[in-house]
Amino acid sequence: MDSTTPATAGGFEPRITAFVCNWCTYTGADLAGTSRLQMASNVRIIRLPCTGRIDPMFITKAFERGADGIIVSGCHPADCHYNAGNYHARRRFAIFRELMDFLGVDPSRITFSWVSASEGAKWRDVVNDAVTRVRALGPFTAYRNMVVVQATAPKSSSPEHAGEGEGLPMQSLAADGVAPGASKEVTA
Amino acid sequence: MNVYQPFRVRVEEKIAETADTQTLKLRFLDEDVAKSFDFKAGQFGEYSVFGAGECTFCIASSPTRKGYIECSFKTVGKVTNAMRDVEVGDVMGFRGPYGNAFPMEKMHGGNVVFIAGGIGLAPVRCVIWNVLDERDKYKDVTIVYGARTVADLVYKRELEDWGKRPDVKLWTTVDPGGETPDWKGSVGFVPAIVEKAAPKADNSWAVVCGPPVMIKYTIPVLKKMGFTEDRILTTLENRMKCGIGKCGRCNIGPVYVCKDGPVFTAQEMAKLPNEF
Amino acid sequence: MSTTTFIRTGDLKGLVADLRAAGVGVAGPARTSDGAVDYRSITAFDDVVLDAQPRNSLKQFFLPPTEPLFKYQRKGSDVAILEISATFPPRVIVGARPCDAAAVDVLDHVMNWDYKDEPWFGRREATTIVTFACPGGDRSCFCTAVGLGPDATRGSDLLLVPAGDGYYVEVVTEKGKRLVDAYPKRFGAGAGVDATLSYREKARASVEGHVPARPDVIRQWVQEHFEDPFWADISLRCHGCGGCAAACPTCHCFDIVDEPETLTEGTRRRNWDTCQTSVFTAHASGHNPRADQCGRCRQRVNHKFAIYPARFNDILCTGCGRCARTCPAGQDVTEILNRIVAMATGQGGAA
Amino acid sequence: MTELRELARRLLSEGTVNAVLGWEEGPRGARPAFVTTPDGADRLIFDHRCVHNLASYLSPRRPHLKRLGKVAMVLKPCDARAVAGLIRETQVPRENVVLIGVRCGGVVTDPDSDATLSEATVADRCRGCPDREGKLADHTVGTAGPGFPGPSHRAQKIEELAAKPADQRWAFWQAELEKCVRCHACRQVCPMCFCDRCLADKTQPRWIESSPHARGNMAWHVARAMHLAGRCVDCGECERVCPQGIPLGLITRKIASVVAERYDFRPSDDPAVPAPVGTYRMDDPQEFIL
Repeated sequence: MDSTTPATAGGFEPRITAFVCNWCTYTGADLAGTSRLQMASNVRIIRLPCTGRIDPMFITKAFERGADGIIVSGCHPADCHYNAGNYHARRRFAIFRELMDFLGVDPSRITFSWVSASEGAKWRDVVNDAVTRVRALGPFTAYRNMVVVQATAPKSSSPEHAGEGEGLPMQSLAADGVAPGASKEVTA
Repeated sequence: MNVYQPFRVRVEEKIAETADTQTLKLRFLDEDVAKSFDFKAGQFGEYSVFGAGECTFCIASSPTRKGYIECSFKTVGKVTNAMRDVEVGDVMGFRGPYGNAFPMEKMHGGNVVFIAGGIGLAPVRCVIWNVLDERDKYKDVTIVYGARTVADLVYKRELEDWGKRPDVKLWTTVDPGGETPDWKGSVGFVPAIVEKAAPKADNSWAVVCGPPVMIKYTIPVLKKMGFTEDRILTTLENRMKCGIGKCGRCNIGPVYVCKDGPVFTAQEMAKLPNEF
Repeated sequence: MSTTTFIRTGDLKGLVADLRAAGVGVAGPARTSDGAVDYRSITAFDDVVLDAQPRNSLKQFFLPPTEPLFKYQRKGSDVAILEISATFPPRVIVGARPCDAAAVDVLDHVMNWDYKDEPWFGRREATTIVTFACPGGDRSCFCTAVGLGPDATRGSDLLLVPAGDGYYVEVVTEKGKRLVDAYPKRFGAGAGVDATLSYREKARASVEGHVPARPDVIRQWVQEHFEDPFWADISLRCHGCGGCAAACPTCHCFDIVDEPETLTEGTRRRNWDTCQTSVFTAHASGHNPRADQCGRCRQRVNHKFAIYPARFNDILCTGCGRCARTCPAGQDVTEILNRIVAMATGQGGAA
Repeated sequence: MTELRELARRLLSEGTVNAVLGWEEGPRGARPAFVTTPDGADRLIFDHRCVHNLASYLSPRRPHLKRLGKVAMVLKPCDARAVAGLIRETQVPRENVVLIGVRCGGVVTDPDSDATLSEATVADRCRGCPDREGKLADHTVGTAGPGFPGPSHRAQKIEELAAKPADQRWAFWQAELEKCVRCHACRQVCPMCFCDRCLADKTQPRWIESSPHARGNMAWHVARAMHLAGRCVDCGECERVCPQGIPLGLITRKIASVVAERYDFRPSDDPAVPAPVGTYRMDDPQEFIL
């Protein structure tokens, strides 16, 4: 992933990371592919053994590194290869979703679904819906840009410094003329 | 440019010493730095893999060999794992040299005994090559090196070279049970082999480095032979971040390992509290 | 520098306005949204709150909790290093406390120990510290025990002491003089030093006697009692959080970490760190030379009152008392120092 | 107080325990005390300034406290929920600790406060607290005031925040989280943060950026909230100890209310009730899953 958001001539194209279970959704996505179903190409799939293996930290890390939206998908209830992984995941993500909402992250950036190995068409719909929704929300720069460091080009090339400029979104310090060095000041 | 910004170095050679120990040969990218870079035997540096972080090792090559540096490390943590994965041609970072050094000038005209265990040979190797490259400045050179098993011996090719030299007395040993059928060296713990090697203590210096337990049992042996504590030298390591006395991490009691060390005499060591 | 002058309160307000108009950043102790007082950026002198010790210290103005050291960019096997500027816009801190100003000066030693820490000194040089003599502290204050006082000038460029309808001004440094010279209309004749004496005495009386002014006794005892059961005793209540170190104006230990932002680029940063956590000294191998809280509590006292004095002939503590105020478990540095002095002088032992 | 001291003295002199964990008068108000001799029992106090949740000291990640040997702990009814949590999650064997319950009618927020306990000064978590004594205790001493009615200010603040548009909540938390300097006091003092090695200290991989910038702080507080889901006993220690004044209790309490609504779990002093995250029901609601 590079730091810029893929932009096509048509405008913003969201980048979506999908964390899927190996047994159901991954196979279902595979089926969608082999069935030549048409769907948005914005999704990068990360295959995991089970939805029970998907730590909420995977999602924050994906947002950190540039994802605009997330899909978490696995086996339907009662279908888990490990019997109960999806039940545990269900509780965990119910809480996680409420937490993100409370912190101000639009929950519609995160899609949860059960897609079985035979549901290629459902996977297509989940992907297309997620892409449409996130495209409407726009890039999630607010998350990854919580830290922006400005640096100069490699030495030799430029004697001019752009300033330390930790462009923290909340800081009004640079405007105040206070060195960004004190950017941890409370500006609330 | 601030003091925390490293020089860029290119990996020129990558040698697997043992299953979990590597040596990297690093050459400075900047010609001027390559020419002017100088260090003393025993000094250390901060090696970095960009994206993984920095790690502290002694410089394992000799200051008599210019233009490059080498480091040997065991893969244990995040940075050393990343260092294991670098490829020849990759660019890494290096800051240094930092810390004090072995008193090479003082050792001129004396006998030198090198005693090392496991990866502890890395800092000693720097001094060994320094001595061997200026061989006429020193008298008898004895090397006692041990590892747990034959497979754990590092710098095997150099051990072979040193063993062939008439002006070096080399003892290699492995712990009992660690020998292979064709092992020609000794079998036994390092302190016992030092006793067997019986280097003379008169006008001699001992350079000791290895696991704490080896050092603990070797120093009494040396003292019994007549080595005085101020002529037994060792090099310590502690967790460091800055390497230049600021980050406050490497204190052992009042001592900053990065500034007062890493080289200490047994006399200085005896005064340190048990915090390393 | 021993010049003195005077500034009326109205002119002080005007000075802050002048500075801001000139594009100079101004910071001072001001109220935060949660009701506390922090040193923070201010827009007018009226924001300044002088009757409470700020919750944070001045440390973060010179050593921010996190700061980038440089950025790196990979291109294939090659890596480019992108520098971060060490030049900083000018700023004035108005309303510093003497203990906080002194702390910055204390830290200059280590920040310049053989290697000059450019970001630190870049900010130091860009910053003028206008200190207000302290009105007096609470029972955790002990600046007089470490060679300072409520009207100490150390680390300050100007020291202001309330007198009459304004402030008696001691010009402490060249930098302070430059500030006075730049705004000559704001400074002028007024009450003399005599008018400040009762203020100073009252303030001093409020902090004196909380800890005996015996730094040498403390230093010697700490140096000689590395293994004393006292350390285990005081460490019992310690949670091993870094609250004390975060609040401390002189705790300066830091970590250096790489933070990848993408697969090819990232930032090397330095972040505040604290000797109170177990990971501070833990080796990657799992070995930890400072294995339990006992050693960590000792390290903090040792570093401040023995290691730093032995190295730089200066105490790494300005007696601000923040660690005692912030400790969630009631660990109190004045109590620790009092017990050490008592033990050293044979007037008591580890309770 | 006499009853408490007498009991502590007896437990120590009879050798039932090696140490009693309670409160004492420190230089800045009430603070945790570790009494190891029968005579030391006279140091013990209990009043409305004893705000600390001493269950933190039972957490197994405090090796320096292990050498005290068997301990008795003085606990408020709310602390009993934390001890029950530690027992529930097999961090503390019940038989390893003697619990001296103190009856409690509420505490203030600041252990150094000279305020008397009143509607105006009572700690927010005590508003609406139904428990006057902990059922988990082996001994129960003292008398309790009537307690204080709810709802808590925090519950109101959570509702206010939840009613705002998402971008305003985002801005609110950005401003708060940016203050965090990652001293980890919230973690260290939390009785339910009992991991031997915290996720935030792990480097391979580093899930949580260790730098105290808003992004790293966000990851840390998300992880903390998730790990405390179904564990948090709402003792408010994290918020009390935060040197930056971040309202951490809003997050943990919000999650606690989610867990209560969805899974009918409220922290109690009954260790036999299973932890809600770590168990499941086949018919858990899943309205958010496509």
